[in-house]
Amino acid sequence: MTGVDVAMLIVVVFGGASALLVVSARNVVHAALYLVVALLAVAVTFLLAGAEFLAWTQVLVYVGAVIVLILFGLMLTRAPIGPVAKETDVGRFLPVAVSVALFAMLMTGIWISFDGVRLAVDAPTTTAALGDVLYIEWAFPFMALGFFLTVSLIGAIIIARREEGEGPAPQLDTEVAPGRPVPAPTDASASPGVTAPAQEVVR
Amino acid sequence: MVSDYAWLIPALPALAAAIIAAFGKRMARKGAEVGIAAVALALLLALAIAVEVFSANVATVAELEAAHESEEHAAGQGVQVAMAGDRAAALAAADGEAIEIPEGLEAFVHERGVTLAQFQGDEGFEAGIRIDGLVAMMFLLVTFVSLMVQIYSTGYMHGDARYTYFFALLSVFTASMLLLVIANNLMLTLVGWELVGVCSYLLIGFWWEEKVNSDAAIKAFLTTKLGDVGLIVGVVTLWGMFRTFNITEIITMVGEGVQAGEAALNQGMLTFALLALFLGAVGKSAQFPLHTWLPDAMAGPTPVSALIHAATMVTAGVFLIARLYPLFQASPTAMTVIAVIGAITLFGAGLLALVQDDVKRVLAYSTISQLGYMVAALAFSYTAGIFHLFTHGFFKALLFLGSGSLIHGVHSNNMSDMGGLRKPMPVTFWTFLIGSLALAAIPPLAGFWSKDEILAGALSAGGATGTLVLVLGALGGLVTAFYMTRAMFLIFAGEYRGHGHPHESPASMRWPLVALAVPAALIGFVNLPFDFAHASGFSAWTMFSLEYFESHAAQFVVPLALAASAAAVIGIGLGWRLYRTSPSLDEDPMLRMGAFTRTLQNKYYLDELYHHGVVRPIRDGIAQGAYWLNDNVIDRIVYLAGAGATSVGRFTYDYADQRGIDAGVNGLAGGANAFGRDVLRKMQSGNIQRYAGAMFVGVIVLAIAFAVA
Amino acid sequence: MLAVYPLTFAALLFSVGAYGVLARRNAVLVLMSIELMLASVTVNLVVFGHLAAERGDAALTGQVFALFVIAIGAAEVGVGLAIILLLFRNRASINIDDADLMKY
Amino acid sequence: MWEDWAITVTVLLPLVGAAAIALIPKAHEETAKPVALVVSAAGLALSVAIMATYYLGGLGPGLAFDQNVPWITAIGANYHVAIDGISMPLFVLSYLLTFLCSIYVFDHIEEPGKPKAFLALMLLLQTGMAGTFIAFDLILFFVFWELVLVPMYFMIGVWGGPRREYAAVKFFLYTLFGSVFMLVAFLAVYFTAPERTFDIVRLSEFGAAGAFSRAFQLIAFGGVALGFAIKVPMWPFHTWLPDAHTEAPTVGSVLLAGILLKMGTYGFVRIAIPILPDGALAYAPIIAVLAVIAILYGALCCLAQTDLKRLIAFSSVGHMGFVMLGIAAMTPAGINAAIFGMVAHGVITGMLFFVAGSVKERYHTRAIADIGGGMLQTMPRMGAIFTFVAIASLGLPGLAGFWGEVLALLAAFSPAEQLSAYLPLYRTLMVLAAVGTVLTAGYFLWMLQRVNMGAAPDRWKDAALADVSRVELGAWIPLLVLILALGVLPFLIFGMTNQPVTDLLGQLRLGF
Amino acid sequence: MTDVTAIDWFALAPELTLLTTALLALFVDLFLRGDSKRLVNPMAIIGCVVAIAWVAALAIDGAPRQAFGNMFVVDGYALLFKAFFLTTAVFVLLTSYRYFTQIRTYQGEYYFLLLAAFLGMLLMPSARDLVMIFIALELVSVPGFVMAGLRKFDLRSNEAALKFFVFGVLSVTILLFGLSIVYGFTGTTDLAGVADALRAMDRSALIDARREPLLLGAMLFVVVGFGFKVSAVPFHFWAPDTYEGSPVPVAAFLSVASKAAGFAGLLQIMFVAFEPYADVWAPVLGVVSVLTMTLGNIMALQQRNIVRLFAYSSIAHAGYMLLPFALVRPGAVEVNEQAFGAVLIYLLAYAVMNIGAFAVVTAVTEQHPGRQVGDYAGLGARAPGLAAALTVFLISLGGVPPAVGFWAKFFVFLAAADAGAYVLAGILVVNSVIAMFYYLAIARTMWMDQPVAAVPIRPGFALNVAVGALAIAALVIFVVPDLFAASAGASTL
Repeated sequence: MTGVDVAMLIVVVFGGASALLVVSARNVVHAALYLVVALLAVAVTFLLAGAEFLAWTQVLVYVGAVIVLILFGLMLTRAPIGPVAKETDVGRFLPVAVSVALFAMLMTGIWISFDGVRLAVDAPTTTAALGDVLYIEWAFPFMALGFFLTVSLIGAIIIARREEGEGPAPQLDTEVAPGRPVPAPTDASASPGVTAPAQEVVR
Repeated sequence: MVSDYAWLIPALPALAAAIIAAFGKRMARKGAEVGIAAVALALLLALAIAVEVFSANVATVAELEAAHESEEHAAGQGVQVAMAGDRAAALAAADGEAIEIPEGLEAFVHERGVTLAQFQGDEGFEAGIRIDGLVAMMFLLVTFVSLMVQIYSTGYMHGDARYTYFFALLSVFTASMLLLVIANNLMLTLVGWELVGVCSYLLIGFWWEEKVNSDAAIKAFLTTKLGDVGLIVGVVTLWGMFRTFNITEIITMVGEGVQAGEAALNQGMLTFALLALFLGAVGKSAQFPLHTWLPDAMAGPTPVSALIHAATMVTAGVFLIARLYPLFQASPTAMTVIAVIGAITLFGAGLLALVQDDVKRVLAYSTISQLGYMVAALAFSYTAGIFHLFTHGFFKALLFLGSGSLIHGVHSNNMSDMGGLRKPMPVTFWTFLIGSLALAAIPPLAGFWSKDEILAGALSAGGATGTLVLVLGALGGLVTAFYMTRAMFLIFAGEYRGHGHPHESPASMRWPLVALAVPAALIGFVNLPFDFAHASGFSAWTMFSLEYFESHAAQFVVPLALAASAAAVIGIGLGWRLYRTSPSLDEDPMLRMGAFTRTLQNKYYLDELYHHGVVRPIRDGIAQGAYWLNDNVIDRIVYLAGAGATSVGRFTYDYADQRGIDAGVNGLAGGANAFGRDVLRKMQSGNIQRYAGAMFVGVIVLAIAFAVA
Repeated sequence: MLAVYPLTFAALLFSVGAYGVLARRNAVLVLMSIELMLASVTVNLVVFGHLAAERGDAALTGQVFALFVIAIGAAEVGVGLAIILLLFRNRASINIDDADLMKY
Repeated sequence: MWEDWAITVTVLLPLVGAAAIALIPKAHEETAKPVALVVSAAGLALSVAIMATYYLGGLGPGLAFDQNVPWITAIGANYHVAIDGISMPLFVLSYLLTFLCSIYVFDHIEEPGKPKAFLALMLLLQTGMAGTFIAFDLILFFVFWELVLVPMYFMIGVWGGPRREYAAVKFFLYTLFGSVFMLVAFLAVYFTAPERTFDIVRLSEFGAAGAFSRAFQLIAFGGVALGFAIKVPMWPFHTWLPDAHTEAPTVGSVLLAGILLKMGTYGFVRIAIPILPDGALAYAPIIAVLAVIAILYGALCCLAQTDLKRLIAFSSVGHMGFVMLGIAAMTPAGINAAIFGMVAHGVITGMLFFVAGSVKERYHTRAIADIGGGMLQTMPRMGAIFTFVAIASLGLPGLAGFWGEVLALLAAFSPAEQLSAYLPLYRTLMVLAAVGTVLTAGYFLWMLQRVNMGAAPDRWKDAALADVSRVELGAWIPLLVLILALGVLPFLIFGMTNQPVTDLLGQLRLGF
Repeated sequence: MTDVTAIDWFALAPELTLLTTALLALFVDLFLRGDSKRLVNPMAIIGCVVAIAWVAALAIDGAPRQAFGNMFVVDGYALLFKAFFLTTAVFVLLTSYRYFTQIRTYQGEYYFLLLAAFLGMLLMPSARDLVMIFIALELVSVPGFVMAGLRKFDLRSNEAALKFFVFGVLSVTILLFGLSIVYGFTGTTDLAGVADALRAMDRSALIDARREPLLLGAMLFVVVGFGFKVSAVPFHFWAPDTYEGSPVPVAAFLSVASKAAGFAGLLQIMFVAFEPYADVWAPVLGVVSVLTMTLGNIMALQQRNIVRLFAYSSIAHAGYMLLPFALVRPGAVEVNEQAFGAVLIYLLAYAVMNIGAFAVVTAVTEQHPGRQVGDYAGLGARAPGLAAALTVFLISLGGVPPAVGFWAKFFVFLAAADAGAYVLAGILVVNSVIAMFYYLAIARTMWMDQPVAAVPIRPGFALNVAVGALAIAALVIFVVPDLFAASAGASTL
């Protein structure tokens, strides 16, 4: 067992534990913070596997951006930041059973197939090498990815943006009792000749 | 040759029917004139053909005689002439030992045909005619009686709402009957046979406003149709055996088969076919036990009864047996059955006539009885059977027309409403008397000759069946004479018991009576030997083969004739004694004989048996059951198919409440529906996490499946 | 380093993430759980990329793949949060099991 | 050349007509009637011209008007159409009946009217019916076969009686169910044949040459037969029929009885027997038994009916039993009997449904008890026609119904030599079938008694019911004449069918 | 590795056209106000038509082309799907025109998202690499999440988007996990390379592939990912809810285009990459197929909401389309080609009839937002053209002549029978018959019931064109099935 192995085991333990905490924390903000730890553990794994660039990307993108986004999301939705009384109405049995079964299955497979296989991490991959591959061999997917990110951005904006002028008026959240659906309006196309103000009336 | 134009005989009335149907209502006499003219023309043709056949056959017989005589001279050997009806001799003749027929000498047969359609390679249906003595005889009878009946009907049916229709139907019937007669193949015979049946149905139900009439019509049709099953089966079986419908060919092949012996001829199959055919005859000719339709058929107009249910159609069965006589000869079993059935019928029906009040029913039972005579006669002697058919046709038509005249005069069918009619209806009385005496077989009227022929045949046949027919036939003669005497007295003697004033019928009805009375009285003489040697006229005229003619020479047995006449006279005397005073209904001795009367009045309970034992169970029992089965079992099986246990409950629900559709015609869908509603809907809960859970469970299950696979 | 270790880590993240998806009511937490699962994918890819390189296959495919996954995962989070936000505006709840207007 | 396009044009003409009718604006909906009349008249004229060319031009007795072009190349299915003596009578009959129906609808369309839609459906139906009889490719056959489902479904479902929706769905799904089995069997044949083809002529050659193993034929014939049997319908697959017939509008009933049922029996003759002769021989006794059950059973069910149209519907079960009995004999006589029976039943039962429809229209009821008898008084001509047709239907010689029945009996007495092991069975069945004719006569006569005869109830006496109208006469006279003509001149049909049928069975080396 | 720097612009022309159109839509929308925003729709249609023209040009050119190595391949298969997707796009756009004109929100953005999703679809059949397939899949899915939620004021639409999103992301994650493991075993993401590697593993002494549960599990995960996309049971739960909540044209898009994209990818992966393992996964897909069709039909029987009904019906159809996957055998080229062709034909036919049905639903929804089956009562009297067309579509969906759906089922059935999978064929048949119940029920209510309202329905030009063209197509292609059948044969892998 080399030092890398030991490091990896520590990562597994810490990462795994924080992952468990993510899904079991009563407080959502705590959960988000545990997620940071878990994702950092992933980044460390990348480092150990010699994927340096990827490790930093992971840190920047996830720990830097995604977590912040999530925290913003939590705040914007004014989620009960304190502990949650009831976790789920599915009950615990099914999630636990599924999770355990999945883990067992995967581990069995992994042990059968990769027992004893070693990763020889001689030197970390250089960013330059990665760049070469990325921009030559994978140029087309990369461009497609770029377009995809654009689409996602626009999509997210469309969905998240409050209405102004077009369509129904903005929602007044406070008027709606939590957990109760707002009475669904009739389909907008229901009244062909009727213009937008009329729909406000419906609201 | 006139016979070339024989096809015109059925064609003329058929044409007439078409013309009447199309233009009848606009004609001066509403179509009656067309029908009468056509049948009159047909009668003329029939006469010509009769003459042609008669002269040809007589010449042939003369030639045969000459040949025998020269043979006799050459060999110095006597010709063995068999006793009439001696079957042993007939068989010997078939063996060709006793009689030698010179080459080329045959009974008159004229046959022509065209292929109607082929249905299996070259095999097909044929439309053809066969003219021989039997056909010529039937032609004469049918056309003559039909002519008389049509003329009579112009008076009898005068003023009826459906006068034209009546004449059209009569013409159709005449055409069909003539088609049945003229056919050279069994399929065409079958066609004519069914057609006359339907005409009979339509004519019995002519006054369909009354349910009784349509009931009678249906009964008649269905009963005869039951017999027709036999006919069809018989025809089909014969076709299966010989691959032809042609009567001549079948007869030839059977003849060859008999010659070749047992192996060549499937005797069992032949007997089956013949019995089946005989079943047809039993239905059509109203033999026991299918005779019950005929008395009911009297619901039709009386001219119809005269034509169809006395003279012509009901004799079709007899005709059929005669037509295929060589076949029947080849099957002793069939002959025995025929004899027994005929004997039962002739006596049983005669008894039934004793207790009737309706004059037409008396005649109807008498007809059945006489048909029994004919059938029984055919078991022993071809000539006797058809001779009685011939004479009976005339005098029974006469009697029926006479009864029609009575009904027309007193507006009632019942003899209890008559009495004392001799004075007001003299023509009717005299002609009716002639008819009655002829029926009672009083010499020298027509009935005497033919009935004597029958008894002589039975006597010479001997054996159990011969004896049975002889005894019952003789007793039947007594009964016949008795019930006719009873009828005569009840109708014509004593005081008038009915309403209104009885009156004689118009001329159009009287003259046919007279015209029929003549042959009723005299026609019997046609069978007198024409050359005073061996041959007698009728049997030579109508012979189907020289061999048969030779071996069945007419025989006049004097003691038998005397005995038969004595029986008739006893019957008349008995009748005279009991009915001289023309008693009213409640004094009628025949109706005061307890169980005997009751049995007869209930017609041996056969109608009850058929109605409650056959018709109602089928129509109201089995049919309803079958339909119930259809709706509730077979149709429901579809529901059940595939539904399995889960849908059983649903099925009962649907069963109670016939809506069915939403549950699905197909139980498959019904069951699936229930399953979907109860189980699967729960899964589609709307909860994402349940969905995801189900998905993961699915993955795991599939993974396990993978691992196992 | 034994390949089994990082792979175990990946399996663990994946299973735990699956639990989170199934068990947590809060939609944001569900999203976070999915991110855990995505992270497990990247771990796998990097490890297998190394194994592939050792076998002589194209060296960096695994890492490139992982990079794509990270990028796309991030974008999905954005879209997902937008949807959650929208739902919250209309219902004032981000409990995922409240979203059951449509069923059967 | 005429021979090249005649059939295609004739079959597609009604389709074009249907499209044309569909395009008529709603305001001029009534013009759909003359248009349909012209189209169907043209179709009839073309079909008669085909028949005339075939027989007068010496094209027979084999296949003529043969046209074979590739259609679905992926599976080698061709657009193969042709006609021969077996198809001819049914082909022409389908055009005749459609033509008469288009006359009849001039003043008889059931609620809710809509002549445009009705006539378009009718013409669509015509294409399907006619196409079935001239298709010589299994897939093409199947397509035409299924084509009739949809228009008939709507005819029943929209214009039908009170339980129309139930009847329509039942009809649709039941027959669909059957045809699925048929298709399966077709494909099985396709895969098993020495050469992958759907061509009926080629497959028949294979069948005659014994290219299909007996075990295979047993299975395949079962599938094919199930599909056909449901359409026929053979007992016990008949339960869709009474409902469909009863609820369908008059024209629907006429076409259903007149043509649609024949598609099943035609399928037996054209496809099942030639391609799978051993299977047919193995199943023949079973078919014969079922056929005779149908005869007796149909008659018994008729006896129990209180509904006029339902009674006629059940009578179809019995009559088609005779047809199937003929087919089960596997001899030329039997097949000829079957084809004659099909035509005769088409003409007679079609006519019966016409009359029943007109009666229902006047009395506003189908219940025999409500009619109450006396139709001969209230409507003498209608009563007379009804009597005539009913008597024709019970198989009176001299009318169309007779030859098919009697020849079927004849055939059943002497089935093919290969069936001689079952000779006693067949002969027993023959006798039972003959007994069936008595029951048939029974229910028809009782029906006539209850509808036609007796005194009319007062409510109908006073109702001043209109007797047969001119339109009705126009639609009916051809059928009445045909009933008589076929009865007197059986050559009209046998002349067409005998040669091809004898050749067909001769090819299979069946002894008879 | 081929020279990836040389770019064949001709090969990329359809995609570039669509990309330009999408961006243009977004851009133009900024400058349009009010009613004139609807003009984006015809513009998008023109873009699609131009793209179709490019595809046609490529097809006429005929030469197989590549750009960026295996990332983008243009061959018969790709072109067929591109033409198919673009045509679908045209019809979805036609269907959307009136609906979104009246919704009045985010028209430009909607068209952008729609075209973006279609761009992803165009990439899908050209991709011969797992990564590229994955990206294309995401490009199809993510705009879908947004479009499903476009009726932002409608809670149902919000929920639809959420469910779709959660399910979509989750299943993509599972897919990715699977792909990562596949990559781990094969060392490549190239489809053909994967197949080669898998074949080579059989002979490999190091790892006995037949005993690799992890690899099998990975394949299963891949199936899950695509199973979500094509809404196969048990990954289908999102579909009815999402369809119900989405705008109707989006439901049409999801049920046809997005599903077809899933199949385009699944076909590549299963028939090409995983072919050597077909003997293992084919039975599993067979089970999935049977479950999918049966469950879809049974659930559809229950529905009173027409969109949900069609949702379940489309699940059932996915089951039919999955059936040929169960027929694949390693190395049995002929059988596989037939199965492949059967899927293609089914997809084409399915698109025609299902978009048509949704187009009619869109038209009716305008007056009956409740979207109940009962709303269709008497449609034959109110809108005979629509009703007739819907009848054609229903008959087609039911697989009965005279409509194209018959051939779709026929070829699947033929493939199954040819491969000897009689049980599957039988289940297919039974399911077809069950399906007729609910299709007929709609037809029945349209023609045989009394109208719920007297107002005629006038769906407008664009919808009329779409409905009419699709109905005629459904009938014409029934008569000339070679239009579909032959193309399927030509583009076999």
